[in-house]
Amino acid sequence: MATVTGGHHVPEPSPVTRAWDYTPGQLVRDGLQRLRAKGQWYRISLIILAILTVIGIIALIVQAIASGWGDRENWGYVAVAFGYIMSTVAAAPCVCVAGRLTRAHWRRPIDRISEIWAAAMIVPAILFLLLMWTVPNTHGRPTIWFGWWAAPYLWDAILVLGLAFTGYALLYVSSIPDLAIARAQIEDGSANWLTRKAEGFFGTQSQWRVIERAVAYLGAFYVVMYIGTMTVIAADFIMSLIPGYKSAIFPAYFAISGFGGGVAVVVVTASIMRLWGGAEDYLGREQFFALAKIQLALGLLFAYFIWTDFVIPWYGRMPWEILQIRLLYFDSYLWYFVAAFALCFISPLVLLMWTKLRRGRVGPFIVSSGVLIGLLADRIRLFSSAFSDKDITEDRLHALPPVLHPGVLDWLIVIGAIAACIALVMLAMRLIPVPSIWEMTEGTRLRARRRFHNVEVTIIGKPDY
Amino acid sequence: MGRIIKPVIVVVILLLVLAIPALAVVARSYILAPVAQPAKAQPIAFPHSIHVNVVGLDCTFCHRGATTQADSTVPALQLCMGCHAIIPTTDRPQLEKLVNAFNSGTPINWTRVHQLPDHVHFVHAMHINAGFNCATCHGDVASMAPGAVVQVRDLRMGDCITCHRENNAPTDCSTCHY
Amino acid sequence: MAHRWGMTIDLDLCTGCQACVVACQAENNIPINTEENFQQRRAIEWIRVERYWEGEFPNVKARYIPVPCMMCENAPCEPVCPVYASYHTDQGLNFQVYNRCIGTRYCSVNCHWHVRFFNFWEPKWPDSLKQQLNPLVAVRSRGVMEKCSFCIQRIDHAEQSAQLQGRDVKDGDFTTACAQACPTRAIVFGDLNNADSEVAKTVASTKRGYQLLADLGTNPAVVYLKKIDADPLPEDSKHKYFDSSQYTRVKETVAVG
Amino acid sequence: MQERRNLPQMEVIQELLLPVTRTTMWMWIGFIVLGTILAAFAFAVAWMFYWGIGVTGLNRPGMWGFMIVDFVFWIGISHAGVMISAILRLTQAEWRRPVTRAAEVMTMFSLMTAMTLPFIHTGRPWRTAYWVFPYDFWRGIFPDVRSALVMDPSAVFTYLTGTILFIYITTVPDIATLRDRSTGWRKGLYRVLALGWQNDERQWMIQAATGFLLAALMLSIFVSVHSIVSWDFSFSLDPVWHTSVWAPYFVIGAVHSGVSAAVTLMVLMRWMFGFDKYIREEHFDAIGRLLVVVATAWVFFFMLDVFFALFNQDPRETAVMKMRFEQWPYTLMLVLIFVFGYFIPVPIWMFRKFRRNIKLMFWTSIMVNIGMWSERYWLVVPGLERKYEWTFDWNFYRPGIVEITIILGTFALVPFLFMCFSKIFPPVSIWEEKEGQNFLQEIKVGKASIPAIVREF
Repeated sequence: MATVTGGHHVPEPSPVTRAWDYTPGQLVRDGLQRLRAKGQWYRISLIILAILTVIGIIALIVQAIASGWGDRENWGYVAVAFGYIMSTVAAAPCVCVAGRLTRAHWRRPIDRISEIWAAAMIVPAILFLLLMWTVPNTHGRPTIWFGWWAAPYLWDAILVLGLAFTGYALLYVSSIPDLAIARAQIEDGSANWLTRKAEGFFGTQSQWRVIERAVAYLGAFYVVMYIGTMTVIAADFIMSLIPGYKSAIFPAYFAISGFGGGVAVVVVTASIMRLWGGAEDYLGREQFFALAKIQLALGLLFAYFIWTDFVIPWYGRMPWEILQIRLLYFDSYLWYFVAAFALCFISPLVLLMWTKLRRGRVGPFIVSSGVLIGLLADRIRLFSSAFSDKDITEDRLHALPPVLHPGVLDWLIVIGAIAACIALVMLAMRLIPVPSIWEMTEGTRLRARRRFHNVEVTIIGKPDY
Repeated sequence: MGRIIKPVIVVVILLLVLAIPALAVVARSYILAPVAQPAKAQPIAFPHSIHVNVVGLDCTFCHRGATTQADSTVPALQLCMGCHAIIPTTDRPQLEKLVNAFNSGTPINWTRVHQLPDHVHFVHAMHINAGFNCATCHGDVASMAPGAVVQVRDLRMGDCITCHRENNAPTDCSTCHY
Repeated sequence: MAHRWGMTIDLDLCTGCQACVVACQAENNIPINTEENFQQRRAIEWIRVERYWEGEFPNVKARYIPVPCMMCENAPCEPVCPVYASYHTDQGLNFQVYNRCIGTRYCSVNCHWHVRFFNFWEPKWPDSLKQQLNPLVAVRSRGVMEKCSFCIQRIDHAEQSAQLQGRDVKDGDFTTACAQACPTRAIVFGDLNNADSEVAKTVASTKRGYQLLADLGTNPAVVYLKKIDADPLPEDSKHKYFDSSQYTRVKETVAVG
Repeated sequence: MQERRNLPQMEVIQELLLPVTRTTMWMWIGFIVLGTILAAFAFAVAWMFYWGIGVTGLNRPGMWGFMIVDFVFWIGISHAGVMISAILRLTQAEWRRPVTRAAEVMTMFSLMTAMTLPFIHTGRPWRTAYWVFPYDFWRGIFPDVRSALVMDPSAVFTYLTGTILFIYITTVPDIATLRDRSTGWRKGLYRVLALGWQNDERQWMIQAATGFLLAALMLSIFVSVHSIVSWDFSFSLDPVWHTSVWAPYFVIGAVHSGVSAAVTLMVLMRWMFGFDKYIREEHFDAIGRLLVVVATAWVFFFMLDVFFALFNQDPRETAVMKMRFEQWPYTLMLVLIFVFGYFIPVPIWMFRKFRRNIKLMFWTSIMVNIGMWSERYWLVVPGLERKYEWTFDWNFYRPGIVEITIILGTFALVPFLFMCFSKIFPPVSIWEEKEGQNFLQEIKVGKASIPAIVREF
């Protein structure tokens, strides 16, 4: 322990990310290695996921044939699957945007892991197109569209499909340099079709500038789109289907809890990559520490937003408000709520509060897995209370609507949708190097060890672009 | 030396600052309390002791409202004169004042000793009928010096509330305040 | 059984004569409302007769509605007071303790019947009127909220007299100043928990009853009886909230017996 | 790209102590002008105490007016302190250094000013003081903790206590510097306040740890304070007030106005004390970028509030919204909120060139706060004026001259107190500035030289 003038003590540089000391050549070799070699377990799990996906699709078709489009309550768990994927998979790419925006160095190995989840955006888009028919038109129900043409269908579709498209664009643009590397380095004909798309990238200064700008703007646009989409989903798929439920915080809560899910997805993916993906040199304590901090902050925000959603009707005490909190928090979905609250707030708070756990690799993984389960419970709570049988043209809730508990078919659909997402991401890892080669290379350049008085400290460059 | 004295001085100053609210409470409780006030001057030094101990009158003989209504009522001069018409006033200046006042028709402005704020409604009848003695609140008025009746009981809200709690009387605000 | 004091106001009988307002002003030591006070919207009327127009011109009707404090069961004004000045008595009255009030005015902000009044100035009476002040009611100083108390001084007096006589309060032992002054007996006051009282009977039997802003779920103790209109206006021109279609709810929400 | 120069330590100390050692002409002007306004403020408050709330423009539906709006505004301004010193400290943002002290001091004084307002706004302030300090356990009756008005002072005073502690902890090294360089009564004062600071390693460790701990603890208070202020309104049933979004919406709005006020303060310190070498364009650049994000988040919550008030098409909320959108002066305020609070400043802040233009930053930050003041008025007052369907009780609120004087007074009070503070303590943290000098490094990548910092942990 030594102090720098000013009092902040600087601990010895911990063995964070070994990849920071790699040479550029090493980084490229490593990245391409991971692109080529996929082991037996990769194949087995991909097959299992594919089977689950097929079962899910079959279940969906059976569901559609058996119940038709007419009754909304039969589609409740398709909506759950959609909402869950929207608030986990679709939120994952936002993590890299946060890192890039604050120019944090820990983000570099994480960026691709978060972006790659955009590859699965086709799943929520398809689910959305299926669900669109179950949502009533804006006539006679609360709405934020105020009689816009073709509302809500057209605008919802634009948002969800636009988000999916932006996600793919972000993933593609930010991996162009890596694909170009792959194109240049892989000569044995095993280069995949995607690398050929990066034909024109040669790394000139203007090309880099375009790439950097495009990544930054697409990322910011993705986050904005994501918040917008989540707001609209919250309004059209949940709030307007519960008579009298008018909580202006709810869309923000929906988006924030989604961010929590996104971080959790990234942490879990990073843990798996570290253990079995051959990326242990890239994903050190530094990354998990930073992600866990964000997870903790989002857990606190989860509680804060849910508390504000709860406390206002609690104080209002109007009859329909009492029914509303009974429906969402107490009577109908009490255990789903308790699970969500415990896993999305209490466990991050109680565990990640401790710097030791935050800095470790197991703590964040456990908490994040919990958050993913908690979010599923939360989405069941919200979507099934929205999709249960009631007259949505009433201006207020007059009685508690029936509870929708999941059946076997419902579970198969939910699991199938999740499996499809994971399978897509695994396939994408075949095509795009994870973690990103170019960002890591940039990172190694902007880092240095230097003697400072009598200690050695890490210096981080913050280019002022 | 300085290592010890300086912190001690700082702590003492801090304690003094923190003592201000505590002192305020103490002042409110003891120095400003009604029981701490001296006896008030009365136009006539009325001797409760003679009326109670010597003559043997009951409180309610004169304070007639006490059993039936909110006010205990101070008796009108007519009531006094019911007896005092036949009691000689020679060498008794206080009695002379009474008779003169009655004859000239000017009421006597007694100084009120037990003065509750205007927003408190105390109903004597309820308390007397619940079996309380006058002395419970007013003390042994009979043994007080002539014209020097003082308040012996705190009779502020905390006092009322304590007694109400002890006797299972209502402690609802609207019992006294409206 | 605890009392639940309540009131029925029959709008079919109300002529809008304002006798209740005057009686209340006299009984409860309410400061004199000058023209300026009215114009500044600072007049204090514990019960007020609101006049409103129903329908569109020329099919328009004048309506009267006397508005005292509703004495809500779940009063919104209560939990917002930081010092318990606005609180619930065990007789179900929503009550204001003047001496405790510090004048945050939150209760008035959260009272949707607008029956809570603030003393913007120190109340003043001309010398000639000082002797008419009711000694049983405290005069409120400036900076204090005040409101209809259902003539709590009369309630207390009646209860105490009954207790001294060793019996319970009977219906008709006393009534509020407004009900006493009402020439058409439109206002009736009594114990809703006493099934034999006039108000309880009316509430139980009427088909015209409704509560103001009943949808807020505060369960007011004041029940209005809808006006019987010989020549009703078309349904769509009626005022949505005053001519309430919710009268069937009254029986559910007002506890009778 | 950084305008930083290597400055000798002596020069840093001398220049940053300038407001303490010398009273410039601008400071004299400030003291005199603000003092005059404060005299009027004191008179107005005394007048209101003497005559009662009747001297204001409040009326029966409009029971809360200018003073409550201003209370919310100043509480909002106070959120700059933690935002800058705690959050940026925890996230190791290097550009926080010249503004932490000033922002914290602004927090402290704006909290004090803010708490004055609801206090003098009560009908019987003397009773308020009597109930609250000390609590009236004499009667066995306690305040009602269900009421937001009890939670509110608790939260605000906790925040104030925390802020004062935080300022003190972070000023101790500077006080020691002053102690070593002063004579007379000042020396005595600084000696007591410096708590025996000897600049040794252990003391630095304790100081740093305390600072971080306080920063982390204050984050939760930071969120709770403005949330509870919003609950002062949204716990009631009033249409448009009774909405769950207000808590985070108020918090983010507070950060928006608070950080803008910090920009104003930075510019003023540059102009008044000549701190050009310390408060540099790069700092405005960084804070401008932060403001773009904050302002956008604020607009998102604003939109949520408006859209979901209209969402159910509840006639009550619609009536208030209609008034807000269509009636004077709320139309004007809406325009001010949007144009001044977002559509002029944010596009300007998008450009690096403008972010580095001090004058432009000054005026945009002033603009934001005009917009934010209107926002608070727009949020608070209309809700009362159209309360439910009692058309015969609808009314307008117009502030009286007394209220306007009080509001002007609050705007004079905070800078006045800040100037008083900077006559005794350095308004820019000297030790943090020195630390920053050491932390800033450079890295060579190829031919380019890139600014770099030491990683703290």
